[in-house]
Amino acid sequence: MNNIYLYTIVGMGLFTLGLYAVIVHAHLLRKILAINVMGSGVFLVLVALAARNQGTAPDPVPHAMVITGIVVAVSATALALALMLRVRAKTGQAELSEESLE
Amino acid sequence: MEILYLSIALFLLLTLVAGLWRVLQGPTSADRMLAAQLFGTTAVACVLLLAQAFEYPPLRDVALIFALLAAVAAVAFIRRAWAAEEQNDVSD
Amino acid sequence: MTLLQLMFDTLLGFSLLWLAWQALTSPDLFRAIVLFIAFGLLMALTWIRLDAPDVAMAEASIGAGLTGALLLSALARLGSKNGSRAILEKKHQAGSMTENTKNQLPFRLLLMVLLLAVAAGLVYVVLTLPENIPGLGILVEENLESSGVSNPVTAVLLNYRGYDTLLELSVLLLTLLGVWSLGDMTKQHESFPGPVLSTLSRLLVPLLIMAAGYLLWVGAHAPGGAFQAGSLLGAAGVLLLLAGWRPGTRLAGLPLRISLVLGVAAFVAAGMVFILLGRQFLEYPPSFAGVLILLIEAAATLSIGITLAALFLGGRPKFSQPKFSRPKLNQPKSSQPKFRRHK
Amino acid sequence: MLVTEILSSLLLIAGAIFFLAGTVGLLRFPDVYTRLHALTKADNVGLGLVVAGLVLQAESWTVAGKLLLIWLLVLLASASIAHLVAKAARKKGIELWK
Repeated sequence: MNNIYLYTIVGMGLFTLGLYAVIVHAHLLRKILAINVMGSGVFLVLVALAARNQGTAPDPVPHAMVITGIVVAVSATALALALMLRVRAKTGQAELSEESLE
Repeated sequence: MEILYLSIALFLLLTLVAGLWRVLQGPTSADRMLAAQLFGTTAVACVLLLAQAFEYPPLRDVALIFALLAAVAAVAFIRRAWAAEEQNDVSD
Repeated sequence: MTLLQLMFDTLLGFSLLWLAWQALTSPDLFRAIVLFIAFGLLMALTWIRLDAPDVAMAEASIGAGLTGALLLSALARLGSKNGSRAILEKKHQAGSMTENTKNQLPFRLLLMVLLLAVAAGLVYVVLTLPENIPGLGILVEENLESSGVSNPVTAVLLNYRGYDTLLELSVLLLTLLGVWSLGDMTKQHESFPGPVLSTLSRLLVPLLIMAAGYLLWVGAHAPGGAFQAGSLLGAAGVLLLLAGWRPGTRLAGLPLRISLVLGVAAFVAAGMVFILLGRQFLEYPPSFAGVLILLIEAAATLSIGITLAALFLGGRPKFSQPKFSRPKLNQPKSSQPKFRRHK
Repeated sequence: MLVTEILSSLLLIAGAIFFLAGTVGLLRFPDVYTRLHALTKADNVGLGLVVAGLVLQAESWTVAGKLLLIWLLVLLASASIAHLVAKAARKKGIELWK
């Protein structure tokens, strides 16, 4: 089916977009969003490929992995947000500046 | 009938994408959040139509979850994000 | 019919990419978050199109609901410290980024080339994957009868790959420990929730809990299960927290901790009992498997829900706060000292 | 074609038109209050008509009940959110369009 490959390519596009944004943006909240987008891309590729055998039900193993992945992603996001707020409390900003990299 | 269900689902997806313009445009955060609220309702209708078109009842449970959670993000907006903006306005 | 489906898929795919791009480049952080919520909604529609209703349920409750609430609440805390300077900063930064782009043009070009190489590599690998290999789907189907449930996804999660699920529950617990180790929960200045919000939460929270129970039950034979049910419970908790409810001293101590570890504990206990009976860790006898899976799932649902709600709180709950000592919603308005009324 | 099929098609199309009207209102109306007005029409009536159209096709009473429950839940959520947003907007001093 064509739409399987359509979604696979969209998934890889999301991954690449997210990777670009993680590297380019300095603001931590934006980095967190970007990592979530990357994760969604990976999930999309996994689930799309699980459905590529025609005529049979999709493979349930990747589905199970993605479900737990979604729950783990949201908890990791919560931890990242808490870390971001901590960075903000300590340094007064939620961005990685040039100085803090040195 | 399946063709009608699918066409309406496609049409609803189109209206959703058109509504994104309001999210981009604003001008206030309430406008953006209201657009997201409309997307939630549109998604519910879309999922129900897909459930009927593919004759796959479990999708109605997905719509049920959407409907149950329609309020959560918007309540977080009103109670937290917008309230914080308000405080900023007062302090300025 | 197929043409309509193709149009639907194409529109959905392009909207996903466009939304992600807009969310990641928009100068205003609030706008980025709303776009990200819309992205979660469309992801849930995508899972439906890919014939993965279990995943769609998880995404509908988490991607479109909980993540949005988490991000909005974090943004509020980010903005509330230094007034609206944070928001101005963002706009300033977006403005100065164009200058940076000019300075760092060679760097950006190099990055683009490297990313294109990554994308091309990914496309090459995926498109050259062998077609029509059976995968694990057939194995799952053949052994479904001895797993105790008839929904293959639940069978994979709770039976065949129980190790994964056990470790994922542990990851959930670890992130909460991480958040708690970063400090106590911050005091939020909250206004009185008002009659509409408290009515809404009073109507929705019992329904959310019922729906969680329903998903837990149908998970054995239809799409649903512990993770979806747990995230609904988590949403119920978040709604309560947003409506001004706080765990009181009695709840926030031992009962909270026990319910947080219940999922992992039930899983490990079930595994250990069968080791003593001469089986492998997490290997269930087919005759008990159905009941056992339901019990473990019930414990896991509770733990997942409470962990997610506790993560939303953003810090270790404080015990010695007399203000929150009576965790009751249905007090008359006049005797409610815990909310500051905004004028 | 059966009478119920024609009726439910008409209801579905009417629902789609309300969603369109809601989106047009969201895009074209001048301020947050008028946009709220447009939005609640799409939420309540649009989804209501779609649900009514699907209820006519429902295979059992449980399915019809679930569809109605979904509609009621969305009604509850959208009515409360509309109220809360409008109240908060008034408090923040966003002015009414004249």
